[in-house]
Amino acid sequence: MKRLVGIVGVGQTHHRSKNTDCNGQELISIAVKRALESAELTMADIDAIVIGNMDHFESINYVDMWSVDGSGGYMKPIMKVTTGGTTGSAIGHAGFYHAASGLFDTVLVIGWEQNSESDTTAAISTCFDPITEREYSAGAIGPLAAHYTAYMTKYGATEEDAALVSVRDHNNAALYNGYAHLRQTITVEDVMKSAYISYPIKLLDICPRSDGACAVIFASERKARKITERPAWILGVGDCHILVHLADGIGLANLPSLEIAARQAYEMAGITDPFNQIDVAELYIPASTAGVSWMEALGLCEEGGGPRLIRSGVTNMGGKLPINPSGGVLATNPIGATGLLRIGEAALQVMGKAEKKQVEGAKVAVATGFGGCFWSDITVLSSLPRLD
Amino acid sequence: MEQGKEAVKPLSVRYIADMPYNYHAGYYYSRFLRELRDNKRIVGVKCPKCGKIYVPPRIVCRDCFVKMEEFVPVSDKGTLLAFTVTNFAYTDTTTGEQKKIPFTAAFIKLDGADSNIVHCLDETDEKKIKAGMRLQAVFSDNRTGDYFHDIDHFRIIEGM
Amino acid sequence: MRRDPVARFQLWGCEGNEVMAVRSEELGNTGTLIYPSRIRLPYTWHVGKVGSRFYQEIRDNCKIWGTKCPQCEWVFVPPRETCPRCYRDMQEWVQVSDTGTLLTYTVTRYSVPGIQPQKPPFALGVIKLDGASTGLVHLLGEIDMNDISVGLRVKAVFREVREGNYLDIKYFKPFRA
Amino acid sequence: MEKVGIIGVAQTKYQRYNPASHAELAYEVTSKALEDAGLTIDDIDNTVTVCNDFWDGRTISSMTITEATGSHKSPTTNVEGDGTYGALMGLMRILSGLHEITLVVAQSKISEGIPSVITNAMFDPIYERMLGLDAINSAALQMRSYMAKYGVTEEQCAKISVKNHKNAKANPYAHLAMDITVDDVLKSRVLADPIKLLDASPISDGACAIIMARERTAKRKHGKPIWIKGVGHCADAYHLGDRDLAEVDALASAAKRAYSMAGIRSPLKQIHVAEVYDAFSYMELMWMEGLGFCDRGKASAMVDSGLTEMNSALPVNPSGGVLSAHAVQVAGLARIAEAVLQLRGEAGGRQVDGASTALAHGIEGACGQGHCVFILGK
Repeated sequence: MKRLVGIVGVGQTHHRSKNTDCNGQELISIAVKRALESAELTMADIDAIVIGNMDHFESINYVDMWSVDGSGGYMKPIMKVTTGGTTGSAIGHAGFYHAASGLFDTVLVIGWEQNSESDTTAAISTCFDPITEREYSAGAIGPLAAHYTAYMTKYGATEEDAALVSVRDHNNAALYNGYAHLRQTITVEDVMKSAYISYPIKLLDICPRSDGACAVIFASERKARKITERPAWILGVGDCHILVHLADGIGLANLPSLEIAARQAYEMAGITDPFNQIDVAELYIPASTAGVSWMEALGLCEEGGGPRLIRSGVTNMGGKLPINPSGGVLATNPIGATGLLRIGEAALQVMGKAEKKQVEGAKVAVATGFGGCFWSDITVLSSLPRLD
Repeated sequence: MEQGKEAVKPLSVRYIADMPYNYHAGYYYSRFLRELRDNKRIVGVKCPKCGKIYVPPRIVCRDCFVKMEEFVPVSDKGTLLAFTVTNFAYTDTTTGEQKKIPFTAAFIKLDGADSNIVHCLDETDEKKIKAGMRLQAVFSDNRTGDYFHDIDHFRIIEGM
Repeated sequence: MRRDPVARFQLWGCEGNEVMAVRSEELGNTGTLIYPSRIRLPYTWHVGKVGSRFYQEIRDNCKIWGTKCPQCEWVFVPPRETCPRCYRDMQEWVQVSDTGTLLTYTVTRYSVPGIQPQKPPFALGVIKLDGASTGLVHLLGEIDMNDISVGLRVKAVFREVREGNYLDIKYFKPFRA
Repeated sequence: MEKVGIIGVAQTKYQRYNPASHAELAYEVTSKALEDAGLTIDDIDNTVTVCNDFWDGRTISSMTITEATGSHKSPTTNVEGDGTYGALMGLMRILSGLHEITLVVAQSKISEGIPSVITNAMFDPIYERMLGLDAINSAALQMRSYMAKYGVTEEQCAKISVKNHKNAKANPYAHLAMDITVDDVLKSRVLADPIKLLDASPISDGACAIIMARERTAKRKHGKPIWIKGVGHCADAYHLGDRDLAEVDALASAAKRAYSMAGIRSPLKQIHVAEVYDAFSYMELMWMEGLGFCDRGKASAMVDSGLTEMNSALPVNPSGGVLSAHAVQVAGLARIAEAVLQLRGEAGGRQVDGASTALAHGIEGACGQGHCVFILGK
């Protein structure tokens, strides 16, 4: 890393299935005010803003301009970045680049979505090619299901393994995260009994859709050190947007984009032994099945080792490498904010500010984003400015 | 109005956003669609470097980043890679009405192609569908140049 | 499996759909196709507490209210929860007049199906209501399109049946004190 | 700021109804820009695309051009806004020290959709959207406000249109190159008064790509890198009624930032050519004021004196500007590409002699709510 950038503030709304109390701009302002408060800053301290969401979920064009009332962007530099499901992580990276460029010292990054304002499935179906895909494409569930079916056959994974992931994340949300959308504890049996959406994926295996916003403040090294004693330093970023035709994602043995993105970020951060060097992970897993099979793309286990890792319980709270203490995406999914929540939650962990969901002594965290057409983003954060 | 005392019932504003688009098929899709319409033939495009055949055709090879210009026919038969039976209703964005369900989205690898396509099956009973099944395109009689109409659906080849 | 076997594709040079006629003289003989489609989706936007109170007062009492910033003391109409200029919470509600001054205006003379509130020509203006610091964009009515001018005094005309939305104010009309 | 150079630029010809698809347009400019820079796709270590889900009629619109720009091969992001914002993102990625060479691609097929419907979606759905506002009638509100505050006439605005369409005749990429008179403009069909057909920009399909590189790499890879000297962006208030529509404070703030970076104290003297986002004729006047080429309200007098014509003190939009080719999203990036051609001395018939410092400008949102300003130099 040429220039060190740290996260100094994180704020989020209480995520809900339907937020009728406030309009989009007000929703955004709740997250922004909480982020400012957490960093003990005011809007006057903010030098630039990055915002992101999915346009057709709220049908608002030029959200960077529209959001000014809520984002505080009046007479400030503001820009919009959007890349689908990876929007949240992409705006996090954009915030990082703003500060790392040396052009801006303190950068506010906002991800948000009011999913209840539209028919999310219909809106997302418009991401498929209008001429050769859209008619019969209702989302990524089919390819995800096919992927896990193949994974089960190849490596002896089971539906129960996925259920374990679902239980872990839902229960973390219920027990530790007051902001989470779904906050009910569940059992493996509950998951197994829930209806199939697309074999082997069941209702309790997939993420909800939520209304919510998240704001994260990035700062240059000099500023970050002034603002807080313990910023969450960004040690590595990676992204890989590998495919564009949904059908081409079929039959992938793993998630190659995550493997490539992780390689970039780990190299930058100096991570050579992910399982032992990473203390906590906030992963964007759209379905619990991915929580089993994508572990190896992150280098957390050997090929086919996902089920072993999940069954051993090391990814549970109190284990060696807790994953999704916040409850992750399976509990909370305001799409444009989802990836940023992963970065924000990971930052809180290494800042030691995660409260009930705190992983004791967490020094290194990773956060991922997933979306588009099997695209991945990844961020490595740490309480240390470098890993030696 | 007494400040802060009056109960406010949150209102909402509803309406239908309706945005027409004349999507341009471009040179590559147009060739693909005309072959379907005029000759009941499925064509792909071949990379001059790695030899991969992409269906539907597109301008550049994903791996080699070279322009592809050689159109080649592929089979109307293929293998089912994955499928989803969609049972939940959502809005058909092309009409604003509810989509007719159930339908089976199928991801298919045509014989001779190196990339996959999306279409539908004429079977919506999940128990009767299995990845790996052999499929064949069923063309409409009255073809208009619309992929999802000119190939009406894929049928499961019996005896597989 | 398509519902309707409609001719969705047209050759360049043929008529497009009803709103976008393709002009044949601009097209070469390329054999490329166009695919008329649309993104048509219902939306329900949440107005929020502050906006709902604004609409409720117009709907129930034909009164227009704004919120006032404790710092810059601007009165915003429509009201906001947070001052866009100072980013301070605004708790003070201030009633503004239903009369005001026209800051600028235009008469829209082209028609766009689906988005316009009435058949063109129709007049739009930015009105600074007496007591407000901001302008309110709205329709102008009961006025000769050639007689509109900047600085004109106008007054809100409310709809008979009001539903709690922006068009509960039918339009602003010229007004002499 | 560390030096970053632009080493490749490419544009398509702008036209209504380009039969090529989004991806085909994007591939055309990507391959041309690579050729211009003397690079292959493997030299590019990151990509910024500029796609908008409304204009492109597709959610995650960047997906449409991912493969065509090669952005699946290296780290990438998508900026949804004007092309200048995409270029700024590209610049920041290099300045971070993590990337060497950035490709920035914007493409637009405006003729696929209905611009008024798409720009109507800029306005707040719970408030003004119901009034049928779009890019044209909102701009008309601004033009009237500007004329009323500063006594600017429709004739003075029309002169911009005459100048830019004439300049376009020397630009092979331009969509509308023509000789027209002030009278033609004044007599053209009224869209939303005071805006008439010839005050407005056309609907254009097209694409633009630029390649930028860190100093060392830029010098090694290219004979004539054009350096980015300064950049600034800024947004005004959202609701039209919250703004004084006749004023250009956000642009002035963006320009101030870019100028201070580039060491520009007297813009009129130090900048030799400006490419500004004139979506409507009057905008060029307002933007000149915001950019500090003259005092507020004085741009019309400057235009009356012919100062912004070709072969004058400050030629504005030698390319014909956005009035002569308006591919939304692309237009700001095209301003940068044109500025680069000017500084390289490769602008052909539209070349401004001896230009060594140029300005490129993009806008975002309704009535120029947001602005992005680039200063480029040899």
